[in-house]
Amino acid sequence: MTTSDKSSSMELKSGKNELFTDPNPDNARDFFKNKSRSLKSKLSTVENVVKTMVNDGDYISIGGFGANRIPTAIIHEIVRQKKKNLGFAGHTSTHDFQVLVGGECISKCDIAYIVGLEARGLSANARKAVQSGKIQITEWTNAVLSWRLKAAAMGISFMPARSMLGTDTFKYSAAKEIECPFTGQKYAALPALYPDFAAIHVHEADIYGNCRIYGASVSDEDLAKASKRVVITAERIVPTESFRQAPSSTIIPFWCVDAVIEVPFGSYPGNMPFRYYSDEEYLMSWLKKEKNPEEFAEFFKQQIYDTKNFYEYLELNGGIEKITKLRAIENLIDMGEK
Amino acid sequence: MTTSDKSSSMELKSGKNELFTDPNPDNARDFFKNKSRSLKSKLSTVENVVKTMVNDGDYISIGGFGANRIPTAIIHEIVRQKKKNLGFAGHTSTHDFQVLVGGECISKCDIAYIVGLEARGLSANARKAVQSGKIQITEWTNAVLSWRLKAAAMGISFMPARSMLGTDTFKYSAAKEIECPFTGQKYAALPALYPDFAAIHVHEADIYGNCRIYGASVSDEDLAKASKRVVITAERIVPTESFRQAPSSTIIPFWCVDAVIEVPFGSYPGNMPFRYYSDEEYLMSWLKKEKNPEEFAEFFKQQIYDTKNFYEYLELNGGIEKITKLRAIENLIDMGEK
Amino acid sequence: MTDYKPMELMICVAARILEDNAIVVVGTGAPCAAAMLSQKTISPNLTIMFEAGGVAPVLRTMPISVGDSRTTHRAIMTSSMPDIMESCQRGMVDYCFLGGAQIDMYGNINSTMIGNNHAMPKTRFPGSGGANDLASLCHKTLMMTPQDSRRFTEKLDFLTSPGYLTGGKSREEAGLPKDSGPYRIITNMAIMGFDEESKRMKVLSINPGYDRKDIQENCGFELLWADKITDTAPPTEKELDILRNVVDPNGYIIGR
Amino acid sequence: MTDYKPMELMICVAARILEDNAIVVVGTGAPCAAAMLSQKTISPNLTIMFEAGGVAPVLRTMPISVGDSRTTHRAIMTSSMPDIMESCQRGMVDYCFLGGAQIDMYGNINSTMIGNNHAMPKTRFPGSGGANDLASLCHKTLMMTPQDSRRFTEKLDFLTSPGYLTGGKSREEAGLPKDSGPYRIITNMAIMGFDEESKRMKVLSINPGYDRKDIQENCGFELLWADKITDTAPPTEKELDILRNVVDPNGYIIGR
Repeated sequence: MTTSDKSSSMELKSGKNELFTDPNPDNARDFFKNKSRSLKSKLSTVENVVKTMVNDGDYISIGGFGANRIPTAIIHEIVRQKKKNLGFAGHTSTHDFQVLVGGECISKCDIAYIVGLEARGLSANARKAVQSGKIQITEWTNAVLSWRLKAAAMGISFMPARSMLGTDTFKYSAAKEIECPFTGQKYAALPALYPDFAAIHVHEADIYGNCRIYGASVSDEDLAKASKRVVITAERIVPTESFRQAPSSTIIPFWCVDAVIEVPFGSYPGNMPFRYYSDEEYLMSWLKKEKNPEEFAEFFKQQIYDTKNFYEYLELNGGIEKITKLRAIENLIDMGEK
Repeated sequence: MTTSDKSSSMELKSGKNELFTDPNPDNARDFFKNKSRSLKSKLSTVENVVKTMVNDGDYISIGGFGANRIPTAIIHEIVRQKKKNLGFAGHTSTHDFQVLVGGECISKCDIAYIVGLEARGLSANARKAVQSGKIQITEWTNAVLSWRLKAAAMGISFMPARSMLGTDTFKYSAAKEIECPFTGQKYAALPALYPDFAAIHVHEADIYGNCRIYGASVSDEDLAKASKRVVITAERIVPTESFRQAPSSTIIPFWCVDAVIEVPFGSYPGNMPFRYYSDEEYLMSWLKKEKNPEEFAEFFKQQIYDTKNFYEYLELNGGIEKITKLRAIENLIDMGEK
Repeated sequence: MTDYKPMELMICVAARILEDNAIVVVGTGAPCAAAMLSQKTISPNLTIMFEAGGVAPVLRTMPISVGDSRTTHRAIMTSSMPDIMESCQRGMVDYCFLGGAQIDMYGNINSTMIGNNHAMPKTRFPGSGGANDLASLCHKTLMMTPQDSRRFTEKLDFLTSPGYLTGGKSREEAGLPKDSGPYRIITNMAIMGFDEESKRMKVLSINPGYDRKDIQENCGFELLWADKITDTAPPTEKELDILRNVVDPNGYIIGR
Repeated sequence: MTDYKPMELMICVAARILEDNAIVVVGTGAPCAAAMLSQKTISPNLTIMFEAGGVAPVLRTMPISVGDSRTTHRAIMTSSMPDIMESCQRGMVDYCFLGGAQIDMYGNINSTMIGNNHAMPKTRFPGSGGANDLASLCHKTLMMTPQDSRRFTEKLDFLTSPGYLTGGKSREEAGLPKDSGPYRIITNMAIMGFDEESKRMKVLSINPGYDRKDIQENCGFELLWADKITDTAPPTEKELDILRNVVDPNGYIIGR
């Protein structure tokens, strides 16, 4: 690499923690070459998707941000089917991560934000998992994980960025310093992140996997492209015609997607922007129960292992009546109950 | 830079042509730090925008693709005001480039595609300008110019890509080969492109510069971010409320934009997706006239120098009646005239 | 046998290569006609993309521009140039089409200039546009071209878009994606592929009315020959009917 | 003079720093309250962004998450995390807020862990999230924090987000953007800035009820002092009224 004179004397550092995934774009191309591009119905079931698309040891990533627009049904089913030794992309994952930690599914984590629940406080379980060394971690940041996905989506093995430089976050990452061949500017080179499996919850999808999202997309268009296997859960399955009528609104095209499932209220207990708010009582009670391991084990069993599927889980927590209330909160509507 | 053993013996090449713009992100940050973020009306006039925002010697870039969704009014006014020695980003610019070449405004060009008019044929004038050496050129490709803009939009001085490697296109570019610090993979490093000025035509904008585009966005969201000064011409000025009602459809936010002008039918003689088709007769007659310099000079004078503004130009070429026909062609409607 | 023009044959041959459920990036003209014909014959679920951002449109009429509104008519998605090109770079795009003024034995293509002074070329052509990107990044590059010994040349004046560069492993060594490169060159006389090892152009199939001598005489470099050379099947009645009456009823492409 | 809580003072001080027509990225809690207060007092056209993608929303109620629907309520645009972070990296974002368990004299912040074994920390905190990015990329970083000598420490257990690193020119030499870094540290006792040359923390203004001794005693490293130290103006009636009745009527932030 051509380096400018002024900087050629500086030493370029490397993060010392493990890189959990292969950034090689030719290996990814080998996979994508054979990924189906067919315009066939991809409708499936939660059970079947997790059975056939998630393997022990896979590296997975969950769409949305925090407890917003999360594919809860898939996350629960990964726990129910006792998937183990998963790698995980922790870019502001909160409730989703805590469910998976409750099920002891995760053994490696690219970590940016997984211990907290934002304004709600910290997760005792997530904290314990990290503090005990049970989960092997490599440090990154939110933007860096999104750029690592973007590099993969672009088909390149790294992306330069100005985050992490000079910090311990860099030191415990797997990034490497590089210099710009034009300016000598130092960058953190971020290795492309190609997850084995991604689950994304969207507002609307068709049977082929074309998707629309309303509100912040977070990193989900890049996640859908970067991931080898992608399942979409959707609030509503809509006709393909609706995409052809408004093609500018399509955010994920069908050839990125391997399976589609209609899961109404599928982000519960999280927030679904413009549809229903998060169930704050539920999330706070979850956090509270985490502080008492026995109580939590019983609660977790009741909520996940003892519910057959997401419908039973919704019913257990208040069903349509609860969702109706959360819809009113979302839309800042006073329901006249006072 | 850490290089893998297998590749460290290979020589890394550099393109030998001139890099017309500064890729340094700190210099760009100095500019962007002081760029106005205020939510004030930015309505202006074509004449005033070109007078105050375009300087001789500036590097400019035009939105859209080919003769589709182009800001014709601004392009004409640049010619009328006799701006000189402009640098130009030629990523499939066709009619827009040929107008500027007709006005002898351009002296440097990052070239990917400017000589042809796609299925319509080649431009004699554009060809002559390049063959004569009058315009200094550096070779790139369409994707590479879009990635150079993306690097600038991202605030980094280069982007790795797998285009151009091994070719004369690379040799006559200003790219540099680099190696991935993780895989040893060779890439073309593409220097960030920060234009001084960009003009983009959109379907809808508000008075602050928030924009919506229907159909292919080409590179325009990145162009709006990468450019120091941005003017938007819009088919329609719409209330800001319409953006707040559908914020997922905003493609360019107000703080990227310095001026806004309502220019109905503003892409004429080009195509405006979902609104009106290109005037193929006009474009073909332009190409034909280019073959005869005297005839072209007269035509160019009549069309541009002798028209006071874009309204006069539209009237000269058929006004509302012509546009109505082009709307029917766009929408594949038989107007019953047969 | 129905009478047909060379361009009609080339389009039919290209259309047969594009298998169902593949993704192809096309431009205007013959490649677009080939993709449309393929959709209407063997590959109803062929996904067509345009580099300006049009994805899976319903092509009712032929686009004039890679970015005009025909490329997004009833599209599944309207996207951006970087998005399309990144899909190619990621390995999701199977086919692309290239054109050019010169091609060499390794499938390298010149669409930039004739002459030996880049700053003042004798003749300037459109240049790369997105051609270099597509040739670099898609899995399989196709070309339809009339064949003559000036166009099929020993040495390009300018290497715009990469084929197999200097042959052998040179393409991969330059950093280009493995498992990519020129796949078929479709001329009025023959269909060529490329030798697995040397990466030199190799005749696979001979079009009706031509023989080995014609093909070699109209090529400026020495061609290789497949062990078994097949006869190119002429256009069928059905192909010609759809091509002439549905794909290009105005004869924009096939009328030339 | 109206009675007020330390948190209320800190929010008012932060709100006064955010000038009109600036862009600020905020999270949940006090920073969001400060930005909302600023909009409702001196800076009606302050643009507020959230790192998950919310741009210029009308904040009717306080978000619980940086990505929840309050951050996009009547927003001008809903975007993505890379888009927001790239705007920061490009230099379009003026202010951000950080929090943390430890801060040192150069404004470096630890929000990751306590202990000396990264693989098995004594206490794990939330970590960077987007904090390292914002601290690296925005022009001016603000922090609101209670002040004590454990939190204001000589040596961080972990440097999560960059301040001026080891002072002097070290931040720029590490590759971080010039003209960026910690701008103001707002505590219950004082407002600190940073020395131009050494980049060490420097007291600029003392809050009502505190003196130099309090401030130094509640700081684990030696503070610098500006030539002219001002008195921090207490919250005005108007500020408190808006903060208590409009911004945070439920006391989520200021009630603590």
